[in-house]
Amino acid sequence: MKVKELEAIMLEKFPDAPLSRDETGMTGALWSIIVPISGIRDATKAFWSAGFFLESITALDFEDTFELVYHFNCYEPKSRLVVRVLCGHDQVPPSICDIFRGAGWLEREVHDFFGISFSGNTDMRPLLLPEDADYHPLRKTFGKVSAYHKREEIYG
Amino acid sequence: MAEQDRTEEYRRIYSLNLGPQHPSTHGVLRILLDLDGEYIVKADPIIGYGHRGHEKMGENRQYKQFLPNSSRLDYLSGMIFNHGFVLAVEKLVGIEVPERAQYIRVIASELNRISSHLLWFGTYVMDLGGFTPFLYAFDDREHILDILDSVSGSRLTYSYCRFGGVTRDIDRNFIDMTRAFLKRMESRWADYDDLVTKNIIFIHRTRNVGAINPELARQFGVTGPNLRACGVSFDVRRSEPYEVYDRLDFEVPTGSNGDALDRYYVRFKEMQQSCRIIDQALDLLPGGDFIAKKVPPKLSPPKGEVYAAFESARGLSAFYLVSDGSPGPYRCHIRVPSFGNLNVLNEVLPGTLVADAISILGSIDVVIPEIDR
Amino acid sequence: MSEGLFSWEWFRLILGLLIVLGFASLNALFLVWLERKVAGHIQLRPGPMEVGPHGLLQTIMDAVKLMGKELILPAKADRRLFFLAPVVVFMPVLVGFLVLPFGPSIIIRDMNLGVLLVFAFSTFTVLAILAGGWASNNKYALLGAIRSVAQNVAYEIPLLLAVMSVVLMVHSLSFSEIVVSQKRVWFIFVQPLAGLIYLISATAETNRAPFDIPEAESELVAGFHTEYSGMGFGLFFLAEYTNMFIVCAVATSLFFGGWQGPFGYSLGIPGVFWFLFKTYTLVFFIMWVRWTFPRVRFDQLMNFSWKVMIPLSLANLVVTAIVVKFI
Amino acid sequence: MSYFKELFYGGLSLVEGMAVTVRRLFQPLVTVQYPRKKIPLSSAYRGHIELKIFEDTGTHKCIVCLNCEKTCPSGVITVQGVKMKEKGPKTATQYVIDFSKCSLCGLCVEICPTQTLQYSKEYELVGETRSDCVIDCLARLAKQVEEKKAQGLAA
Repeated sequence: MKVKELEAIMLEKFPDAPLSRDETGMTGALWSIIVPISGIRDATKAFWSAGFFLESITALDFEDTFELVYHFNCYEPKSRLVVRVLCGHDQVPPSICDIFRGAGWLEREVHDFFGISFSGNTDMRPLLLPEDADYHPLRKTFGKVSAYHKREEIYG
Repeated sequence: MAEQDRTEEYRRIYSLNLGPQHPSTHGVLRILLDLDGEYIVKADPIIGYGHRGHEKMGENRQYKQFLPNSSRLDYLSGMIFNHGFVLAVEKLVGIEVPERAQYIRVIASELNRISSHLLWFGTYVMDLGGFTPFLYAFDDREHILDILDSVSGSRLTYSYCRFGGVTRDIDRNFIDMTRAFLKRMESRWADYDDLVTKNIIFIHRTRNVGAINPELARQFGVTGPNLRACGVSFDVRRSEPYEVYDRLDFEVPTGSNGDALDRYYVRFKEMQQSCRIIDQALDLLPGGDFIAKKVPPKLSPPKGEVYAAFESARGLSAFYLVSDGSPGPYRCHIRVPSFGNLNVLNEVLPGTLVADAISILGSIDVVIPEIDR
Repeated sequence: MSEGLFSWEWFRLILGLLIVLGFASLNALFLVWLERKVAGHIQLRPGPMEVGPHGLLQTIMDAVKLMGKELILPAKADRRLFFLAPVVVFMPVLVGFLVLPFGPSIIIRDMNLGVLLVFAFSTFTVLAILAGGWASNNKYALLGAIRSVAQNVAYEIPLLLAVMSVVLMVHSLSFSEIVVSQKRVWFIFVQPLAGLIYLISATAETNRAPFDIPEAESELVAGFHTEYSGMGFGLFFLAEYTNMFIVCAVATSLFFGGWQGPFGYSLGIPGVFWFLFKTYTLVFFIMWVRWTFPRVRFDQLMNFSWKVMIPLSLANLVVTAIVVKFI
Repeated sequence: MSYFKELFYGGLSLVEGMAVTVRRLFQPLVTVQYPRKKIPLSSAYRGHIELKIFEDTGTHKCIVCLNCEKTCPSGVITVQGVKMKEKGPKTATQYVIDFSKCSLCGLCVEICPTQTLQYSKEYELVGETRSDCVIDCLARLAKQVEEKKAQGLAA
């Protein structure tokens, strides 16, 4: 039920955001939505008030853009939902660490690995990397890399 | 020190480095504590000492080459993570797993879960100062390691699962050993109850210590036994059953207060439930292949992404793989349960005693290499 | 008794001290071995097995190893206090041996204030622990030392109150008189509560589990002796075990009939063996406790002392006083 | 009253705990004094890899296809070989593994087309330098063949 409600809320908030349902269950999520970079806080607030918890934040590095992937999950019923944010290589997305306090560390981790800073998260010390690390190892420009694609090459 | 530095504040609060080398930090975890006497004012867990770059390694390897890595994330539930990784890849490539293999994996995973919880049980009581239950638990755990060794050939980092099945079929010997182990554990639970669960000192050390409420758990994404101790019945094996878990009858034990004692109870009951699952799975074990026949040695998955969640001994874990069609993932993200579970310490520790900090840290059951990845 | 420097009394005292010095160290080494054996067998493992028959020489080798180790002085530590503390902790322990009644005639100096002397000197241990913890310039050590002081202050009271009830019954502070007066019935049967309180407080006094919070290894690394190495650590270690022996020996004399057999029947066994047998049994009991229970938390430890032990021992003392007065 | 009740039941719980530990005092030990006594290895035990001796040829069947070298996640294996005959497979002249990097996943054993790789039962692998971890499988095989021959002569 929550899923339907949230879907309505999302579509209302972001009318032209592409929402893709997953019938195969491959992605483990019921649907995923790409929201504009400024809308992530609104979307997150909706998830928080619907009783969801934040499962993970991660990022993907594409040639043209970063993609932030937020996995939200709910205790009951099974309903994992995904919110994506396309964030240019020089853009700074807003932090959601005041909505989900656990997001603070997750954002720090993303900052470690990809160099994406989050505005509003005051604690941006390296989390997993050494204190003086000035490199971002999961960027496709760091170290040994097998491929560097544009986003549409994968999502078609 | 200069006299002007000695303000009132300076004299009252002092900081203590708990770790990275400390008997009770379970790996290389450092917690920077600000103390007022023995009371904690502020806690700041500092992690990353064991960062090995598993995610980067995943991007540079073929899918099957990541198999040994998966056991090394959470080395205490290596089988479960191994299992989870092959689940993700099978989902991505679309491999049908024979039923027998599914049962074998479930049995192995549950054995691994018991061994992980037993180790936690032992080390937790040791954190509280009781040394003997630690060795009793290790004695029991040794039996599990022997069982898993007899089929996977390894005692800790199993690499037992393969895409489409497992490396080796289980035999009569394995089943007999497992049955004997289940029988042995029945009498051990009573001993553990007498020695630890009912012990007044233990109860006083854990009751109302480090309580996490469901709201806080949701804020920080706490999962696993820590979440269930708050009274939320959430288990991936139940909510999105993988393999044959939907055919097996088991309870998801929950607590009510979310304190250390409840976390203890939940894990304790979970071990008993795992025994039940193994017992049923052994009864239901069908014949057939232990590995799918038609799995190409070099996988070529379609483009796309896959997110496979599974319940490790510590909570909701997941592999998030993005494929670009090549034999290796474009992005390999690992959602680890201890990450959120440890993060909550920031909120739970202030206001408690140093001795409680040890008790809480132990009861949350973090595996640091899993967080550091 | 003749006067003068080379009197029999002096000779006896010096000889006694020498014997005590030898006995105390050997006894402590034996107790360490016993502890490891007890721990081992409780935990289904054999304990030390390699050096000597059943590892009997293991602790001697350990002591030799400790003596060969470098004494490390932490930066900015208080040098004098740091090296003084292990010495201070060991000295009063030796004095305690002077008044212990090993047998009817095997007592180095039978003082009429023997009981007081033992307890007076045993408080020195706290001073040494505090000095050692403070001088180490280590926060863990300091925390351990502070805990130790608070704990000892709290547990000295019920300990002495429990002993007082025995003293009230005998009207003497001399060990041999207390022992002799238990010829028929041991005081543990007359004063079971005092005996229990004494044992619990003694465990706390000697910083043994489950009251080992000053050195709580899973919280404070090693507590007050975190920074000690080599023989500095060794002396703390020896003192701990010798202390344990002394409190058990005192318990034997006060509650378990000292050198006498049960109900006055010695069964032809010399008194000293009875005494040692009882003492080691108590030592075993304390070890058994250590390897069974988790550690109590500091505030619970204090609560237990102030809310349970002290009221109970006071009540016991008052009842004893009334009974002694009117019967 | 609850004060005394808790004291009593608390004390009782402690006694119960002590009963558990004292029972263990009289149970048989579970320790195996390792270097003096050894427990049998499980049949599935995975030691480092070695070359199998085949009955029909009396030696290994490595054809230097380099599948193991390519599939190894950590680059443990180095194989070199030469063509013995004009037509036909190569024969290995060098098969070296660096055990210090090996994670014992067994991918090489599974992928070998001639099944000439197997796990050894070696577990006492101690070395003082890193080079002690480098194992020359061909030399090892030659030694095993010698031993087998000696056994065959003795029998």
